[in-house]
Amino acid sequence: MALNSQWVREWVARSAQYIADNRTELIRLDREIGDGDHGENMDRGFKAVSAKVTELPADASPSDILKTVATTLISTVGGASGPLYGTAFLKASQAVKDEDELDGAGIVALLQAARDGIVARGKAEVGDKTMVDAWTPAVRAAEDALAEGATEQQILSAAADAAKVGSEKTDPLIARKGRASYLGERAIGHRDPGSVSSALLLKAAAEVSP
Amino acid sequence: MALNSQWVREWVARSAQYIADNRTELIRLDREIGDGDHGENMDRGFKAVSAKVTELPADASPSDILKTVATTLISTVGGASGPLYGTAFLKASQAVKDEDELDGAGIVALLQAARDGIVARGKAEVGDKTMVDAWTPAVRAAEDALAEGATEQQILSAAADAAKVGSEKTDPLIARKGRASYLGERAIGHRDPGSVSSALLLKAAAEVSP
Amino acid sequence: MTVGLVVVSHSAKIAEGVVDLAAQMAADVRIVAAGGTDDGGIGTSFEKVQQGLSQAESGDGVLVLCDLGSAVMTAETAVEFVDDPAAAVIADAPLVEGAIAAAVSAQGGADLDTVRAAAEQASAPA
Amino acid sequence: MTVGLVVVSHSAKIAEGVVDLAAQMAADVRIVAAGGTDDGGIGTSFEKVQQGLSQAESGDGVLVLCDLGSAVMTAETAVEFVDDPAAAVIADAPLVEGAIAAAVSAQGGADLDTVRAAAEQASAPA
Ligand SMILES: Nc1ncnc2c1ncn2[C@@H]1O[C@H](COP(=O)(O)OP(=O)(O)O)[C@@H](O)[C@H]1O
Ligand SMILES: Nc1ncnc2c1ncn2[C@@H]1O[C@H](COP(=O)(O)OP(=O)(O)O)[C@@H](O)[C@H]1O
Ligand SMILES: [Mg+2]
Ligand SMILES: [Mg+2]
Ligand SMILES: [Mg+2]
Ligand SMILES: [Mg+2]
Repeated sequence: MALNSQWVREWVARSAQYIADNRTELIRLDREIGDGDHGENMDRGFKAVSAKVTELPADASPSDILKTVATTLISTVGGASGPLYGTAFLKASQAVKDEDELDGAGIVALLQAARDGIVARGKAEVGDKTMVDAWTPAVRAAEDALAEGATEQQILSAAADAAKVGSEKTDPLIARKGRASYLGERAIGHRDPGSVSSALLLKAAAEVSP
Repeated sequence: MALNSQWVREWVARSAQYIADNRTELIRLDREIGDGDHGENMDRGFKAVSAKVTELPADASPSDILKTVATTLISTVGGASGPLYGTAFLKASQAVKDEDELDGAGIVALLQAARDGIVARGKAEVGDKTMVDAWTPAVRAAEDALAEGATEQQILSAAADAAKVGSEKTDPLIARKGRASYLGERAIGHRDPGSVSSALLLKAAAEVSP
Repeated sequence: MTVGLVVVSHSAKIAEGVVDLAAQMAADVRIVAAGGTDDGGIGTSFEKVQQGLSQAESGDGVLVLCDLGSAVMTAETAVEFVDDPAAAVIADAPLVEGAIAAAVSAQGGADLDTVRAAAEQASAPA
Repeated sequence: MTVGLVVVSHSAKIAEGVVDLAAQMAADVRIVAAGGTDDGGIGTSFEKVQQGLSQAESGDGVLVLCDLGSAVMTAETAVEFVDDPAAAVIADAPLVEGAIAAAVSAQGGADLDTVRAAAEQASAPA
């Protein structure tokens, strides 16, 4: 079933909830290999996003809502994840411009644009122990699912599952981008916090998909 | 006539006076190619030096007095000239250790040690548009005067005159050390403030020499 | 006028201190601090950077100096939102040393490319 | 314990901000600010650096980071007055970037040479 602006609104709300629920865990992870603020940054950002999206007119398009998510995250997160997720949602918003309903191809285009936005902003590659390690497998899984004729819900579930696996695979890596890159080998054995928050966002997207 | 601790005390007092008299001029010069504080730095330093030297016991040796000058300048100047002049007077103090009276050779040793201290601290060479451009010709002139059998007073006068000429010769130079080195060709046409204060100190030394 | 500077740091204190220091040798250059989060914490603020970009601009372009990778990303995002993105460039330079070198260069009337090069040639303290 | 750090800047604000920033990623490292003149102006203070050297020392040595050439000279002078000058070394590194890299390295238990190398390899923001 094609996804409309109602889905985007619910995605936002569920994301905000998951981020709030995992605030402490994201802080703990970022304390191990960063500065310990990822949970705080994301929770502040998504609380602001929830408030802003609620204020949008009832007929706001998916693109409009995604753009509000983008600009709010850019303005409120205060860490690397702000411009990264902000750019992701901005590119996603541009990718679905003028569409009221997103079919499978639209969903894949949205996810690709988000991932490309993160890569354009942060210049990280797969294996650099960043959120890209969640997004790139997620996009690949979504592309594969689309090619196999999956439903929108199945595409998003495939993406969410792949993001979670991708995030877990950051454990043994040395970081080559972001603050964790200062730690060298000491980053080994710790999961990248941004990949965990990314997996949560994609899980929310799948779960609220009708 | 050999110089004793009375000469060192008078040198300090006259230096403090010349620095105070030229405070505005040193500020003006440093404003052209630096941060504008050289007059303030030197005046604060030499006012503190004067006070400290007055407090020394009457039997303080030349070396003792020079050491007080050194540590006071190091502690109070607050700019590059603090560690530079501080090191100069510290090395000078060590060079005349255990001497109550300085003959021509002692004066030359004092000046050499001071110059070597500045060079060791700041790693500038002649032509880099720094106080070394005053000190190195001064030391050479003092060495020549000593070799020609000059009196202590004549040695110090030769040094003072050479320092003044050396300072004037910094006008056309590009700076390769200190803040003025940021200015590139824009430093041309301006006199190095540290070379001017150095020439004042050496002028004071000569004038108070009996 | 001259090229302007924006100093983007995770710390408001660092950004303000760099402005104080750089201004000493560049009285006529617009140097704007954009440090810390909106509520004064450690982090970067898109709004502060955006305001910095407009305050530092006097017609000859703006050079942006940053402290950490996330400051660079915030600055890049802000530059993309500017009317004329070519008028604002981000230096690949250390924050304090780059800002001082850039400020002195701008004070001398250099253009944006030259000011940027001055910042990028600065490495350790001179 | 760990190698300690002294942050020598012409600005008290810069030194304090660098300490705040570096401490975020190095909770167990002694990082001491030595910024500004004794009366709070722009410049360096021999006393502040000297105190910083003794406060940052916990037995494994101290790395000193500086902003400008005159800060380096003040720091060198202070190091020469220390009981064991070999226990304090001055990094040839940019102030903010070097301090963060050094702090993280010290936090990991690296020795003075390694911490110094971490600082000196830092250049522009990472
Ligand atoms: N250059 C980059 N490219 C992609 N992701 C990055 C990059 N730098 C940092 N990240 C992501 O950002 C996360 C940290 O976010 P956050 O803690 O909010 O920012 P900060 O590091 O500024 O405190 C990291 O876990 C990583 O996933
Ligand atoms: N590396 C150096 N070697 C020798 N002299 C130097 C060096 N750096 C600076 N100076 C001298 O110091 C003078 C500036 O002193 P001052 O204004 O008190 O310090 P600052 O530059 O820290 O404000 C310069 O004019 C120059 O003569
Ligand atoms: Mg963080
Ligand atoms: Mg942070
Ligand atoms: Mg000065
Ligand atoms: Mg100064």
